[in-house]
Formats: sequence, structure tokens, C-alpha cells
Amino acid sequence: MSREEMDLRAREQLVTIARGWYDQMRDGLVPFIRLPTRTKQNIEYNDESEVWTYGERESTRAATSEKSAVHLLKMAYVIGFLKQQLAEGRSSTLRELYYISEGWKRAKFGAQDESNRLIEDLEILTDLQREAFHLRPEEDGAAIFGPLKLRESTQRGVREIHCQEDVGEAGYPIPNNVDTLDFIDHDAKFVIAIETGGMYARLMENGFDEEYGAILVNLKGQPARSTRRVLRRLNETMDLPVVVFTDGDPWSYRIYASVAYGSIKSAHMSERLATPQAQFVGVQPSDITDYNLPSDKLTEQDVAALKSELTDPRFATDYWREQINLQLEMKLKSEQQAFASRGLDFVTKEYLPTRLSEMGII
Amino acid sequence: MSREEMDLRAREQLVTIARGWYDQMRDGLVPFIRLPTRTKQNIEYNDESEVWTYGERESTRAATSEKSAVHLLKMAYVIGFLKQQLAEGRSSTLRELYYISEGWKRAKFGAQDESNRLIEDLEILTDLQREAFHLRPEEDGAAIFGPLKLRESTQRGVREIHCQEDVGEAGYPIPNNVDTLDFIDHDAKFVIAIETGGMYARLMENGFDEEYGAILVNLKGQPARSTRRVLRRLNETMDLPVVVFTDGDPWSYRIYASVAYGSIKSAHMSERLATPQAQFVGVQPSDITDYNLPSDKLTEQDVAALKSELTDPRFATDYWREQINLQLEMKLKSEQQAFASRGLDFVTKEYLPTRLSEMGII
Amino acid sequence: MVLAEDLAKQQRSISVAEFFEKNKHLLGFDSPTRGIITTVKEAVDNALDACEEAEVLPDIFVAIRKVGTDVYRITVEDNGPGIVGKNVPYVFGKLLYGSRFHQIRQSRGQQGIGISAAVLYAQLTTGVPALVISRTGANAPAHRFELMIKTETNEPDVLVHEEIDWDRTHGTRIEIEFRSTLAAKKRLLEYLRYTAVVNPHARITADIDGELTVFERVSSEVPPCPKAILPHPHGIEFGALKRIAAVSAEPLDEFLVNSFSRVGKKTAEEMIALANLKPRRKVKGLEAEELKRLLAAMQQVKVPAPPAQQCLSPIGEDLIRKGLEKEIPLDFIKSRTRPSTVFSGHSFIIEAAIGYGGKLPAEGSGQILRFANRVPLLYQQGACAITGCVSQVNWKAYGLSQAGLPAGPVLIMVHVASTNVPFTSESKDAIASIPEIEREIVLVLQELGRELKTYLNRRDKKKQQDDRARAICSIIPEIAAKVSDIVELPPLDTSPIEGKIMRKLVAKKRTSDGTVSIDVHNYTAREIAFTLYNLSRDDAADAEPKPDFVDAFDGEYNKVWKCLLAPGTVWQVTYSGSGDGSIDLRGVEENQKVVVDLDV
Amino acid sequence: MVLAEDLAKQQRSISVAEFFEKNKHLLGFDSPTRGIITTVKEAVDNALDACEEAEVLPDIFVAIRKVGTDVYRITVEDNGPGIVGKNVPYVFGKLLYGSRFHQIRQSRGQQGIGISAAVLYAQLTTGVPALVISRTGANAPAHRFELMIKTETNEPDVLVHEEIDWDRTHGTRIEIEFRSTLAAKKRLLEYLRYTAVVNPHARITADIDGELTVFERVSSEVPPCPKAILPHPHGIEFGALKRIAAVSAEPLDEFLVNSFSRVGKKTAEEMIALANLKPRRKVKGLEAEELKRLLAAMQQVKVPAPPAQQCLSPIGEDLIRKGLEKEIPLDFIKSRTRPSTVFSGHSFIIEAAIGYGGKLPAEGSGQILRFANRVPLLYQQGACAITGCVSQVNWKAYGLSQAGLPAGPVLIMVHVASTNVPFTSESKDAIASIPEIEREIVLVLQELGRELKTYLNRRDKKKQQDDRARAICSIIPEIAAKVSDIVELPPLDTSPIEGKIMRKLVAKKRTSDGTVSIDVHNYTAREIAFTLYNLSRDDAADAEPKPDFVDAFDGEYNKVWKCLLAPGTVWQVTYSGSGDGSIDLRGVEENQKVVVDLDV
Repeated sequence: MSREEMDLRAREQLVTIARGWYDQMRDGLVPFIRLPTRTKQNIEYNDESEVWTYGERESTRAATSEKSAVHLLKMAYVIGFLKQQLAEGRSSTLRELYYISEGWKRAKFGAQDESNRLIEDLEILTDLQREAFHLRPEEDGAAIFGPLKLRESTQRGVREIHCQEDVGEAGYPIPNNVDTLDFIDHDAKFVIAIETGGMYARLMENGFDEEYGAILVNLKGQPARSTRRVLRRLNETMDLPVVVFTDGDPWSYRIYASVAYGSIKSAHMSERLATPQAQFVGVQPSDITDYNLPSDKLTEQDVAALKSELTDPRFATDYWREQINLQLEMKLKSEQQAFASRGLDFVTKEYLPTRLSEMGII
Repeated sequence: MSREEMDLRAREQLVTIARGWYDQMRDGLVPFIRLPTRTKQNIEYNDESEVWTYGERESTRAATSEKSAVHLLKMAYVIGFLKQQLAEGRSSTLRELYYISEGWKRAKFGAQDESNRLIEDLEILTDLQREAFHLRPEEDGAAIFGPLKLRESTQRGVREIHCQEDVGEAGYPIPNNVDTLDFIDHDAKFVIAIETGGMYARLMENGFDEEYGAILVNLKGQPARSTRRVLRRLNETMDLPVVVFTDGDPWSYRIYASVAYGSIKSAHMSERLATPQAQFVGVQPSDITDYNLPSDKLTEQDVAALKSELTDPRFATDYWREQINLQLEMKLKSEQQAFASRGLDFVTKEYLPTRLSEMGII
Repeated sequence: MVLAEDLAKQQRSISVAEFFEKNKHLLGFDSPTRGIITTVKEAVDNALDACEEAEVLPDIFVAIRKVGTDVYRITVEDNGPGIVGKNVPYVFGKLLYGSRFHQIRQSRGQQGIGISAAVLYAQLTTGVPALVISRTGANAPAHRFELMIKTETNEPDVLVHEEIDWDRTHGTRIEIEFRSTLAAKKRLLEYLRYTAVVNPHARITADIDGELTVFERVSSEVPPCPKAILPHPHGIEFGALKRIAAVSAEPLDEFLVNSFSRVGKKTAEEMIALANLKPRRKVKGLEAEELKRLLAAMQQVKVPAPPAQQCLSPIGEDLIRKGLEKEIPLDFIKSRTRPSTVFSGHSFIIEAAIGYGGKLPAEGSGQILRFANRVPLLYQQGACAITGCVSQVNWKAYGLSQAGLPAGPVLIMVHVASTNVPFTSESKDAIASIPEIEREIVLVLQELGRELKTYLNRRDKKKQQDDRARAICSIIPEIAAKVSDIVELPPLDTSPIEGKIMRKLVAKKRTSDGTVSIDVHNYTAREIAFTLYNLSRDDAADAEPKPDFVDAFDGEYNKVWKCLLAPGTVWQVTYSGSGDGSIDLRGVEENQKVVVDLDV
Repeated sequence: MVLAEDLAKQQRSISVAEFFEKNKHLLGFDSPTRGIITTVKEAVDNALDACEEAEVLPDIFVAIRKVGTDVYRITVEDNGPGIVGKNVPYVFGKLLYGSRFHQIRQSRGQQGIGISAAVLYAQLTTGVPALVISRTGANAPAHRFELMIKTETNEPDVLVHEEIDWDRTHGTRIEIEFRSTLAAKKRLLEYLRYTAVVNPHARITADIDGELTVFERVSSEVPPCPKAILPHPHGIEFGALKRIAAVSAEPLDEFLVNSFSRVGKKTAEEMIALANLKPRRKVKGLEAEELKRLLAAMQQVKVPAPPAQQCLSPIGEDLIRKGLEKEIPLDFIKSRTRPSTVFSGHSFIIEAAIGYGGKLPAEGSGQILRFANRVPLLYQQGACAITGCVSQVNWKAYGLSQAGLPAGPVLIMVHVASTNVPFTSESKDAIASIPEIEREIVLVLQELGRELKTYLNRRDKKKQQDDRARAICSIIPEIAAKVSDIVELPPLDTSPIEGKIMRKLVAKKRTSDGTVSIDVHNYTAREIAFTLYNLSRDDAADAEPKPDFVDAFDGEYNKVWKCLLAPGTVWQVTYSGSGDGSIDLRGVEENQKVVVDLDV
């Protein structure tokens, strides 16, 4: 689909919502919307797409109280604004949208959380990503380094970039809107997504990408949607296996889960954002003892997060139950850079080769 | 200086510290080091370099208590490790260094704060940046977009990159070690460093860089050292004026101050990192009322931070005193994206052109 | 070892007056500041008790005047029945002398200590004798005494006794002078204000160093004076039973009926049978073992509770409300008087009230007013069982926030009326933790909590209805406007929605471009007559239709239209103006109308 | 209005016994649980007081035995002087009867209420009379009484009085039976333990329902019995002065000297002159105005404080320490007895102690032990002035953390000894807020705080010296090794640094590759003789030089070398071994030596 076609479709979808309300009111009905309930209890595994998406539970929001009515009013204003932005070929950030509402009187947002959430509702209602409405996130994109050649259609024209040869040491930064990206060619065997910049630099310095044909993706913590979208597309369209390498603590497992299964907050986008085939490399709780890694005690918050993961459908596998229970017993966590205690080369010469060949990746 | 020469110099400087201790001990003295006191009270304006650097106050750390002795022991171990790393042409992150100390028995670090601080001490003692020791920060570099051509000597060879033509919409990401960068050419009139990614994207989308010959630098919050070094070098070697555009709150003024005057934590590096000629664009407290911007109430922490800035030598000018006192009176703060409340083009068509021509930049 | 003999020589009896002189803090005379409040309290308590016994409406005058450095003269005068001349010295000059100690009934004072203690404190600090004037009726002369207490013997010491003329036909006046300060003036006024709250039939006039304050009565009905009752069989302890048995000449069956409350012939027979005793045995002759059996039987047999309505004098729900409302403006108030019940054989009744809103502070802990036998308790709030109970109730369940005590604009008043109020100390500041009493307090507070919850819910429901009306009548039209614009279709009329949902008479005022229009839709199924009031700065000279009536004052115009509107139809008026002010529909029931001002 | 006559008929005197029977909670009999502790406390207090007066070492036996459902018999027996037969009924069967009320001196009991109240409580709940046996000496028979109290008159009721044989030559035994529970057994034992702490000369044996606990005495010295003194001129109130003046036959000058403490001829003259009175006037004849002038003069003239050493009996710093140490293991303890001072004419002395470390819990609030006239206070800690003072002191300044009360492993004991301890209520649980007393308590706590701070500092300084020694002797050699390696120069000998800095005898033990070596450097300027002890699992058979002495036990070897070491020289021993165990240098002053174990 061309950029123009995409914009047209987004515009149509938005107007359809408004048209629904128009019809409701014309028929003497109080206008309303229906949305899936967005809680952990209402996400389900979709066998077909192999990702977790919202289940059947829905809630209805009708304009029968001042609060709900104002919510619909705000949505109407947002739809009006987005329709115009699409028509003019402009875009804006979520934060700008929040400030733009300043002039909307009663439809003005009270806080950015509210406008962000409303945009998510629109994504669900239209089955489109917010990028399709020309809304940019503030979130920082991640970086790619490796034997991959891609094409980015920018506002200033089309750029072809090779992610080893045409970039500096910081790699190729993933733009906010990845619908403008096309992968042209690659010479890789797999993609390794890495939680920290330090480990990303270690792999680059040690020439891990060249030695094993790896595309390195620096997640920079919890990955932005654009990064997750890139990972999925590398997996789907380039047929490359994706592995995820994080710290060994509950928060990092959530990074993996959001790459592989999608997040609860954006379960409506899971089919676009999640990479079900993504595999977890480590740090595994068992690695902490196996490799005698320097570790820290779990905090109370850590323990609570692990316990919450035990009830999270995305971690309902034997592997994760075993690892999480093991960690709860040990009461320890380790970071990925803790491998440095065994020498700077250990992670690239020993740990990753062993682990990746166990996993059948190399 | 070539990379090899730089490494040699770093190694010599490090060994000189160790040699000092050797001589002290050989002469029957308890080994010690002398360092400037690193507090707000001990930073001074250097008329010559026009930046704030540490003053005369020094403190001596002698190995007469277990704590101090262990500190020197750790420093000796770090020097030994860095000497070897330089010899082998390797590098590592600060976090890795922390984990490497795992095997150093009594010289093992208790927390990463401690090793970070020790590296800063070594920077002061050697008058070199930690990048010279081949130490990488975890910090994320910022991004550049604009009419600038540069050369980066990477591990994989030399890359020449034009920051408009050869990069995607996310721009050129600044690497951790900017000593490997050379600026080749530019077609710019000034550099504008921007606090938030949203505003950076706004300027790019609105073609501000092309219209006004601006190099856009996305600071991504408090700027990393590498970003500050790039700004200084753009100012110094390319002779480009630098302006800083942030939110209108005390924390953002500190971003400006660290670009223009250096930070208290790294005052020893001010002469390399600070850009004394950098000017503050806004959001100025007076802009909040002048442009009737959407604003938030100052929190208690905000007020305390503003009051602390009134006693900070880096803000001891009439301009800042006036603006800060004004803000304390108004009790309000605004973000740079708040200009969106006046339309998406307002900032590039009205605010910046007016403000920059007032400042004599355009 | 002859030491015991030496020691024996020193052993002697101690007079009560000596005891309390040395332990004056036990009676609330621990500081000069506090002494003044304690004295006023004791005198006013006595005055109220006396008036109650005489069934007169109390008219009490309290004066405090500085008479020297740190020396104050305290005067309390009442219009009670007076005290007969020969008893005056004992009432004021002997501790542990009184009429109410042995009576089982509610009264303020009881021990016969309070006012004599004030006299004792006066003679200790200034040496000035107490002045007492009392007159028992128009036909009797007034007696004037100057008196003190002989501490060693706890006997009165009358310095002057004379008959004098007095302008009161009956009543008592006491003047006491002691070392004190007026630092607690605010607290003193508080004491008097709260005394007025729980004695709504009393007028209290206070002249504090020249400053006059009057607490007027809100009821002209004298509360019935509680009458003494016999002890209850469930509340007697072994020692007491043994004592009254020893002085009885009666046989067992008569003894039980005549010596106890609520014991009739059948009940007595049941008790005697259960104790396995003979009914006609003289109780005097019973062995200790037999008495113990009798006591056990007395406590086992079911007996109705003591006749509390006779021995207790609760304030009553109505008067509590009036008393509180007079002194404290409130949005909501409920009061409750619980049925009487018993602890250790003492009857008691808990009364309580809860107030909300008004001028009570919106933040911080609620206010707690504690009373015992119609006397306010001012000190030691933290140590009092009432406070404990208030904290114990889960106020969150009743819509209040809570941090120990309930928080917000709430006032809680608790009154414990009993034949024997269990204080934690003789200074009568706090009520001791008695499970039976605590249970009753918690129950009454929970009852009031539910009432408060109902009120708060109703308030919230009203808010909710308003909320719905705003959504339907004001916001949906805006949504419709925006949506029509987006879908590029003709504007929508949302009045069918209004009608369907509201089914009421809906008045809407809206102003645009200098034109004010007021629509009234009749969405009900019947014809409705209404009057529309529109108060604003607009004179509406060009109104169409013209108002039926216009009233102008202070630059404002009150415009009135009367109309009869058929079901399903609309009435409208428009005029030029700014659209400020307000609209109101009259003549229509509250739940039949919705008024929405779209200009707000 | 004839009502006053009716009322007058009901007015009558109330007996003290009736008053306290009705108000038993005032005396600490508010619950069956508490009654048992109150009774034991009153009886033990009396026993200790009596022994003190008789100057015998107290040997007190306390027994509590269950005799029926909820009924306990409490027995307390002492070896005191006994009570003469004719006084026994009054001491135990009449409230407000005693020898100590009118005396100005420190004693535990004072009011003559406590034990009689227990008898009253017993007869009220069980009707069982109290049993008292008392004997005043070997030549006197023992008297045995069964007695009760006539409540209406507060007079004893003797049911049985007989002379019996008793194995004690002198002493008193009381048995009381009442309804109670043993729920507070722990508290009871606490009471007895703390009683033992502040009465280190007493032995207390407790048999609580068959379980025996003995608190042994730590001192065999009977504390001197406090002697009664005359009132102090600064502490008398007007009422009291008037009273004693009224019964005096003396002229003013003699009256002042003979009726007051610390008033001599010259002082009396000064007072009389200041009051502008004639010295030889009979005081009996003085007018109230004149007496007031006299009182003002008495309070204006400087007079030494009352002779507290005579009327008070502080425990003493030494015995407080011993008493506490016996019951509670501590690392540090300091005690202080303040000079005596005065409030409202009553002498008092504050004693206090602070303890630190030992087995005190490291977390949470410190422990507070409160005492008044050698009696532990168990209830109402929060309401007590002592607690208030402890919270008021800024403990952070003395190195403790604090959240209201000081926190950490700290114990604070405060003893208030006075001729008149001001309790907040007659149940004697808490001391009232008297500014003079609070000031003294704060002062003594600050004094002890400074002592604690000195201790903590010293402990810290010792730590600092050890710290320095480790830095010099252990870490600098490591730095030297690493640095030599970096700069690629020959290894450094750091012993010159050691010598220069330490200037002491330095012993170092170091083990590598199975060889243990111990060096002793004499860095001082003179020859030193020392003995080196090395205790470890190594037998050191191949030691060079051989030990002068080896002692083997339980698989450990204590090896001893003696040596004389010239200044600036080194002595070394090596042997094969694992290097565990410890080394020590003896025969050298603490500040002249440093011992470093590099294997730790």
C-alpha cells in the first residue's frame, strides 16, 4: 500500500466511528462505543497468530454520564483533528496532541495519560496503528548493527542504508514510523535483540555480528513499538530467527515477553508487534548458579513481580515456571554484563555460542 | 594525534599515578592522592576558557584508614586493568569494569557508583577523558540531523556520513567515543540543541533545518558527555553558534547549564565538554505569560530546585536571576511542546524565528 | 524487738480532707489554671442538679473576677431550691457529704466531694473563707455563711452565719477566692457552651472578668428528675448482698421483693427454689455459703432490666439536635437515644449524635464531644472510652475517611447517662473502658453512621442525576455538532434523545452572538403548567414572548413567564442579552424537571 | 418551696470505705486481672517499708494459689517488725489509717489505703475475711486475726482474734481471697523482678501456683530508714501555715525555728523583720493579713534546701548498677543520683541509669523502667512524666537514633524518690507533670547521655585505631605489590612506613603455601620484652625458633614465645601449618602494641 492509500484508509476508518455515532443519534440513541476490557484477565492466546490478544470481554461506554459523554466528545474532537492532519499530510507527537486539545474547551485533556489512552482506544476501534494516523511516539527507537541493507522513505527522499557499512558505531537508529522501512537484503543467520547498550557494544567490539552472522538490535530497555515491529518484520519477511538477551530479573523477562507475545497494554496490536518465534537466551536464573555470576538479592518488588509473572498467561510454560520458581528459591538476580566478571570475551566466546547452539540457532 | 598515540599517552598518564605511589612508599611515606573538592562551593569561573571548573580547594586521600587505603588499592587495580586493556587494544563499559572487579578480592567494588566515581577521579588525575582509557559509558548518545558531513573512524573502518542525505528520519546517532569523529564540511548557520524528541521531530517535519540552515541535535534529556563534546566541537572547530531549546522548568535549565558551563560532577572536564558561547532559547518563564502557554503548577521540588539555582554560580547573571525570580512568582512551568496549543507550525513559523533573530542568530 | 510498739504509736487515722488536700490533683486541682474550671464545673453541676430536683428552669449566673495578683473570685448563683440553713456548712464544708451517693439514679455530682474540694483549695491557697448565701423560699429568710473546713477532722468551720435579705426568693450563691489564672478562658467558655448543648432547658449567663456571654435556653420544659431505684438482682456483688441481708428482719421471699428492682413474687420464688432455701427463713440468719447460693440463683434467674426511664434522664433525640444546632451550624444532623442497659448492676443509656458539613472544617480529624450525665468532658480525650469507640468504628464503610478518628467535616457527640458513670479518675475527665458501655457506644455510632451514609448517598445520587442531565442535555448536542461536522452531514437534532432518556420537563438556556434563548421541552406524557424565572442583568426588553412579569432591583431583572405546555411540545423565548444569571422552573415537582444552563 | 427540707433529709455523710468500694478502679482494682497485681504490690510495699523501719534485711514470701473457679488466695509474708495486736484490725480493716501519712519522709505506702482496699475488694467479691498473722518479737505471742471492714463506717470488723504459735520470731503474714485470674502472671513477675532491682537488699521468693522464683539479694546492707523532717518554709501553703500557727503556743521567733526545717535564729529574725512583725508575738494571735505577710517573707528569705539525706533514701549509684546488672546483661551501664531538690516544699531526688548493648534488642524503642520510692511502675507508661522526659531529650546528640523514645539496644531507668510522689491517680501508675521534677529528670538523662556518648566514642575510637593498623600493616603492602607490578619495578618493603606511623611493637601473622610466619617489629625507641601467644590447630612442631612453652587441649595448641627485642629490630618465627587461630602479645601496654592477623 502506498503512503497515500494508507492515509486514505486511516481517514475512512476514523470517519466510520464518527458515522456510527451520527447514526446512533439520528436514531434517537445515546451515542456509545464498545471496547475490549484491557486487563490481564482478558488476554487470550490466539492459536492462529500465536500471540496473546484481547479476549471476548467488552465494556460499553455510553454518553449517559457527564464523564463518559465528555470522553466521547474528546474522541470526536481527536477524530476531527486526525482527519484534518491526514488531509494535510502533517503529523504530530502524542504530547503535541495533548497540547493541541488546549483549545477544545470541554474536550480538553486533563493529562497526557488520558490522551494516550484515547489514542489506544482509537487503534483498537480502527484496527490501525497510531502511526497510521500520523501520530509519533516520544519513545526512543532502538539501533541496529549487522549485515542488513534497508531502504527508508523519509520526508526528504528515499535512503538506502547498509547497517554495517553505512553507519557509525552507534548503528542505524530505528525511526518512529517503521512503515516507511523496507528490508532489501541481508547476509545474516539470526537477529539478537539485546537489553543494554553495554552488551550491544561488547558484541560489536568482539565482532560477534561478523563471526556468527548476527544482526544486533539494541533494545535500550523496554523496546518501543517501532523496535518490536522491526523485529517482527525481520522474523516474518526475512525469515530470520530472533533471540532476546536480557538481564536475569523479572523486569527483563517482561522485555522478552513483550517482544515474543505482546504487552497487555497493546494486546490489540499483538498481531503486528509480537514475534511469537522469538526465543529467550538469558540471563536465565539457572545461569546465575551455573556460571557463578555476581548477583544481587531480589528486592520485595522483584519477588512480587516474579509472583505476578507466575499468574501471567504469557509465562504459563514449563520452562518459565521452572526458571521463575528457581529464582524465587535462590532469591538472586544478575545482569547480562555480569559475565564480564569471567573476562571480557567470555560472553562471546563461551556463553552465547554454547547457549545458541543448544537452542539450535547456530 | 593518532589512535595509537592517544593510547600511549593514556597509558603513560596512568602509570605516572602508580609511579607516584611507588616513590612515596619507597621514601617511607603512606601513599596518597590529592583531588579537588567536588562541590558547588568549589567550582569557579575560568575567565580564559569561559567555563566553570574546580577551584583551588583540594582534599588529600592518604592510606591511613582502612577505607582510604582500600580506595587506593582499588585505584591501583583499576590502573593495572586499564593499562592492560590499552595494551591489548580492548575496551569495556563502566558496568563491565564493575563486574571485572569481582575477582579483585579486597579491591572489589561494592556498587557501580563507586567505580564510576573512581574513574572520574582518574580523569581528574590524568587530565584525560575516560574514553581515552577505552571506557564506554552506558549513556545513550544523542542524534544529529542537518547539513553536516562528518567522518567516523569505526572499528570496521572509516565511514563518511552526511547528516541529511545519508541518514534516516532518526538522524545520525552520536557514538560513545567522539574522539573518532571528524567534521568534514557543513552548510549550516547554527546548531540548535533540543531537549525532547518530539520537538526535534517537529522541527524536522516542518523543514526548520533546511529553511534556516540549522543543525538539529536531539539531546534526549540531560545530554551525555559525548553529545556535549560534539556541541563544543561544532562550536569551536566549525565556528557555529549553538543555541539550546528546552522545557521551561528548573531541570531543563540545568540541561542548558551543563551544555554551556559544564556540570558540577564533571567540572574537571568542563574545558573539553562545555560550550561557553551556547545561548538559551527557551522556554523562558516570560514566554509562559507572553504566549499564554498551557502550564503546570511548580511542585515543591521544582521550587527547591529553582531556589538552589539562585545560589548556583552558573546561574549568577541578571538574565537568569530575573527569569528564575519571575518563575518563582508565577509558580508555573511549561514544556516546549506546549507551543502546539497554538498550532503545529507556531514554534517554527513564529516563536523560533522571532526569538532567534532577537538573539542575533538569524 | 520493741520497734513495733514505737511504730504503733505513730499509727493513726487520716481525715479525708487531709487526704484530698495532699492529693488535690486527683480532684482536678492540679494547677491554678485548671482549678478555676474545676470549681465552676462543680458549682454549675450542683446548681443544675438542684434545679432538676426542684423542677425549675435553671437560670445560672457565673462570674469570675480578678481581685489581686493571681487571685480570682469565682461566683456561681442559681435559682434552685436552696439548702436549709443547718445543712449548708456540711454541703460546702465537709468532703464526702451529699444526698446522691446512696441513691441509685442519674445525677451530675454524686460523691459530695467537688464543691467542698474547691473550698478546701481556696483556704489552702488564700485562706479566704467561702461565702455561701442560700434561701429555700419566699417565706424563709436567706442564710449567709462564711465557712472553711477543719482539715484534721473533715468537719465544717463556720466563721459567720447570719440571716440576710436577698433579692432571690430561692437559690444558692457561692463565692470562692483562690490563686489561679485565666489562661484557660477559652476552655471555660467551651465548657459552658457544651453544658448548654446538653442542658437545653438551662440559661447560663457568664461574666468573665467583665465580658458577658449568655447561653440561652432552647427548651422550656424541665426534664423529669430521675428517681432513685432499688438495686437490680443481676448487679449486686456478694459483699453488698451480705450487708443488706444482715440488717433485714424479713423472710427471704419478702426480702427479695422489697429490696430489689424488678423482683416480683414469682421471680423471688424461682430464685429461692434454685438456691434450695426455705422461703420463710429470715435472711439475717443465712450462712455465708447459703448467701452465695442465693446470689448465684439471683443472677441466674431472668429478670427484666432496671426501670431506667425512672432513674435515668436522657436528653432525648430532639433536644440533642436542637441543642447542637443552636451552637454549631450543620448541613446534616441525626441523634439517637439507645434503650437503657446495664453494667455491673448500674443502668445506663447511651445517646449520640452525628453532624456533617456546615462550618465544620473540611480537613483533619472530626470533632468529638463527650458528655457524662449531662456534663461535658474536656480533658483526657485520648484516655476516654468514648474516643476509643469512635476510633474503633469503621467509618470508611459510612463514607468518611478515617485515620484513627474519622476525618472531614464531621462532629460526633456521645452522652453516657448512668446511675454510676465509671470515670478513670476522681477528676472525672474520661470514662473507663467498660465492655457493656463500649458495646452500646459502638452500636449507636454504627446506627448513626448508617444514617450519615444514607444522607451522603442521597447527596451523591442528586449529584448523579444532575450529572446525567448535563450529559444528555448539554454534551450530547456538542458531540452531535462535532460529529456532523466530521461526517459532513446535516446537523442533528438531539432532542429526541433528551426526551427518551429524561421523560421530564427540560429547560435549557443557551446564549450565542448576543441572543439568549430558553427552550422548555415537555418530554412527559401529560400537559404541564410551569412558571419560568430568569434572573439576570438583561432587561429582555425585546423578549419574544414578553414576560408576564418583570421585577427590577439593583441592576438585575427577574423575568417571569407562565405557561401551559402540551406533551411532546416545546416552548421558547429569545431576547438580546449577555446570558449571565440563572434560570429556574417552579410549579413542577423536583423529580419531574431538569434545568440546564448551557452557558455555565 | 419546701423541697429543700425534703432534700435536706437525704443529705448525709459518706464513709471513705463506701466511697472507695464504689470507686474501686481508682485504687487499681478495676479488673480481676489487675486486682491480683495491685494486692501483691500493696502487701510487698508494706513489707519492705516495715523492714526498712526495723532495719532488717527483707525476706519476703509471695504465694498465689487457685482455690476455686476464678478464686485465688494471695499470701504475702515478711520478716518485718510485726504489728502490735491492737493495731492490726485498723491497719488492715480501715482505709486511711497509717503511720506515714503525716510524716515528711520517703516511703512506699503512704495513704494507708492500699492493703485495706484489697481486704475490701476481697469481702466484696468472695465475702471471705482476710487472715492476718503478726508477731512483734521472740518474747511476744503471734496474733491471728480474721477480719473484714464495716463499709458504712469504715471501721474494722474482727471475726476471730487468737494468740497462736508461729515459727517466725517476728513478721507479718496476710492471706486474702478474691475473684481474679492469673492472666497477668508475666506482669506480676516483672513487678517482682524490678522490685528486686531497686531493692537490692531484699530477697523475694514467689510461689505462683506452684512455680517457684527467687530473686536473691545483691547487698546485705540495710538502707538507712528515712527520718521524718519538719516542713520547709518555701514549701508551705497558706492554709497549712494558718493551721499550725493556730495550735502553737510559741512566740513568732521560736515558732519559726521549731516548726520548720532549716530555719535558725538568724533566718527567723530576717523573716520576721521582712514581714514587719514583732518577734515575740504569739503566733496564735496573728491576723490573716499578718500571716500572709509572714508567709511572703518566709518564701522570700533564702533558706537551704530541706535535709534530704535524712528524709529520703535514694538507692545509690552503686546499688542501682548492681541491681540492674544482676537482672539484665549489658555492655555498658552508668547510673547517677542527682542532688536533692524541692517542688512545692516536697524534697525529691532523681536517680537514673542508662544501659547499652548486652542482650537488649538492637531494633525498636529502648526499654524504660520507671520507679517511684523504690516501687516499679507498670501501667500507663504513656501518661507518665518520666516517659515524657525521655522523649524530650535529644538522644541523637548522644549517638542514639530516636523516634519519640530513643531506639536501639538501650535501657533507661528512672527513680523518683520523694516525701510526696505526685501520682496522676490513686492507683499510682504514672507520675504527674511537675516542672521541677521534669527538669531534674531531663538533666540526669542528659548527664547519662553524655556518658553514653563518651562510651560510644571510645568504642568508635578503638575501632578507628584498629582500622588504621589494618590500613598500614595489611593494605599498604597489597598496594605496594600491585603498584610495583604496574610500574614494573622491584617489590617494595613497606615496613619503614609501618614503623614510622605506628611507632609501636607490631606483630603480624601471615600464611602462604602452608607456611605460617609471625613477625614482630619493634618500631619504638626502646627495648621491649614481650610474650607471644599463638593459639591454633597447628602443633608447630617444626617452629623456628621453638616455642618456650606449648599447651595442648581439645586439639588446639597454645604456643608461647618469650622475647626481648631491641629497638628497630625484627623477630620472626615460622612453622608449617594452616594459619587458623589467633595471636596475642602480652606484657606490653595496650597503646604500645599492634597485632594484625593478615589471614583474616
